[in-house]
Amino acid sequence: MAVKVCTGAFEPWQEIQDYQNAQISGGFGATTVFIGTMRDFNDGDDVKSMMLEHYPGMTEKQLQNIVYAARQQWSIIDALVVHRVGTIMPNDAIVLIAVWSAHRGAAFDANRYIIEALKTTAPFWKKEQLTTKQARWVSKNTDGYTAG
Amino acid sequence: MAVKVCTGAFEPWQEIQDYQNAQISGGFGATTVFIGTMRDFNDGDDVKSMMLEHYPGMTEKQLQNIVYAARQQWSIIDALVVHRVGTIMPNDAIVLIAVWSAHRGAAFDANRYIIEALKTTAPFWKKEQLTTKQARWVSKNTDGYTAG
Amino acid sequence: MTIKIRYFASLRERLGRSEDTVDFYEALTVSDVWYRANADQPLPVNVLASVNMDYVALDSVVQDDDEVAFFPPVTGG
Amino acid sequence: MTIKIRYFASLRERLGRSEDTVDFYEALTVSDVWYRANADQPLPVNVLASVNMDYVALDSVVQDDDEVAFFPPVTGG
Repeated sequence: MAVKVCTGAFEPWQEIQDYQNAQISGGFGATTVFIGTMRDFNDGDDVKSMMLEHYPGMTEKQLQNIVYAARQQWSIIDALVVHRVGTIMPNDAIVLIAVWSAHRGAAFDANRYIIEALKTTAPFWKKEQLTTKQARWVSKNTDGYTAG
Repeated sequence: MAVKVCTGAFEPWQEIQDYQNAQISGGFGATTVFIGTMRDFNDGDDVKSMMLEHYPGMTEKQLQNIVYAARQQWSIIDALVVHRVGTIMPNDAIVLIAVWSAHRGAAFDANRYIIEALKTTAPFWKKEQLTTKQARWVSKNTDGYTAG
Repeated sequence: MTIKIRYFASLRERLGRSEDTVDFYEALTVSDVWYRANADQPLPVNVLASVNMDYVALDSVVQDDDEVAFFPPVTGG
Repeated sequence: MTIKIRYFASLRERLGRSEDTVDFYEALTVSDVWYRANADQPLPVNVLASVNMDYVALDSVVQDDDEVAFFPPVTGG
């Protein structure tokens, strides 16, 4: 299990491949991945870049708590969580969650649990820089179960 | 949208990366991936290899129908389905499903729909070669929603 | 009129062949097609059938030149 | 006894500072800590609070050397 906070851009597929090669010796029948990517629009406005602030120390602690809680609820073999902070450009990966399990039910459910818990409890805050030069804090995350 | 049937081993993370680079110009905020991997045991027995038979032509047709049905139900930007046939060794990827969407709810739900529909309607059949020299057809797939 | 029949997986192995051809002059259902080719074998329990690569019910009627397939429950993914 | 306070994101920007230190000699709740540092500012609606990097209720009691943080709803992922 690993949680990582990155200050620079990361290549999500490469991160998963490297982690899997280094950490996981087999036994998994199912792997699920979620990647959140920055878009260049939000709430009807064009977004030029984003600043992601976090609470160093608490971030890692909360992410570890989330992964631990997922392990308590589902039978999973391993999990990787990577989250970007700092200045982020459109089309950059913001967050990566990968879950390895014997069976697909657990791999899907644990992955989705982790992203929902991250979005509600991990101390990250997004500030958008609009193309109009305005900057604004994102005020709340959408509900991932009902949002389209 | 693409569905592919592979007769040789494929590298799932590389497949996704290549497809994303070639086909998707942006606009997606969420990507989900499911990968099914061959394990070296099943139903309490050690499995040495597996032969995956399929119905050429019908396979592609059914996979396209499944992806089309997913697009009708969820707002997705693109989807890639890759499935292996022929002789498969433990730790080889069998199936890859990737879904790109604006929002994570659709990306998760469509991905899971596609794998469940594939497992119940795409004409593939697995025959396991056990380490005891015995060979046996897998008689049915497990339910992915309730199985652990 | 001619129907091509295909068999897959454990069913193909059990029958010992992967294809049959049936000639006919009257209306046949998918189930009738099975018995033309396998008079001595009951239709397997849980068998799935397709016509021209689409799933069909066993009582659907076939046409000249159709490709009918019979196979066990699928186990891909 | 000494408490370190940290502020994040829009709350940090609005207050114009990222940290405070509060000295005290009696039992204080997290909410009391806020008012020691921000006597003129009501606790923001929806504010979240942590003590030593764990989420806490606003009425939980702090200890010497604790790190208390206040921040708006999180928006990562």
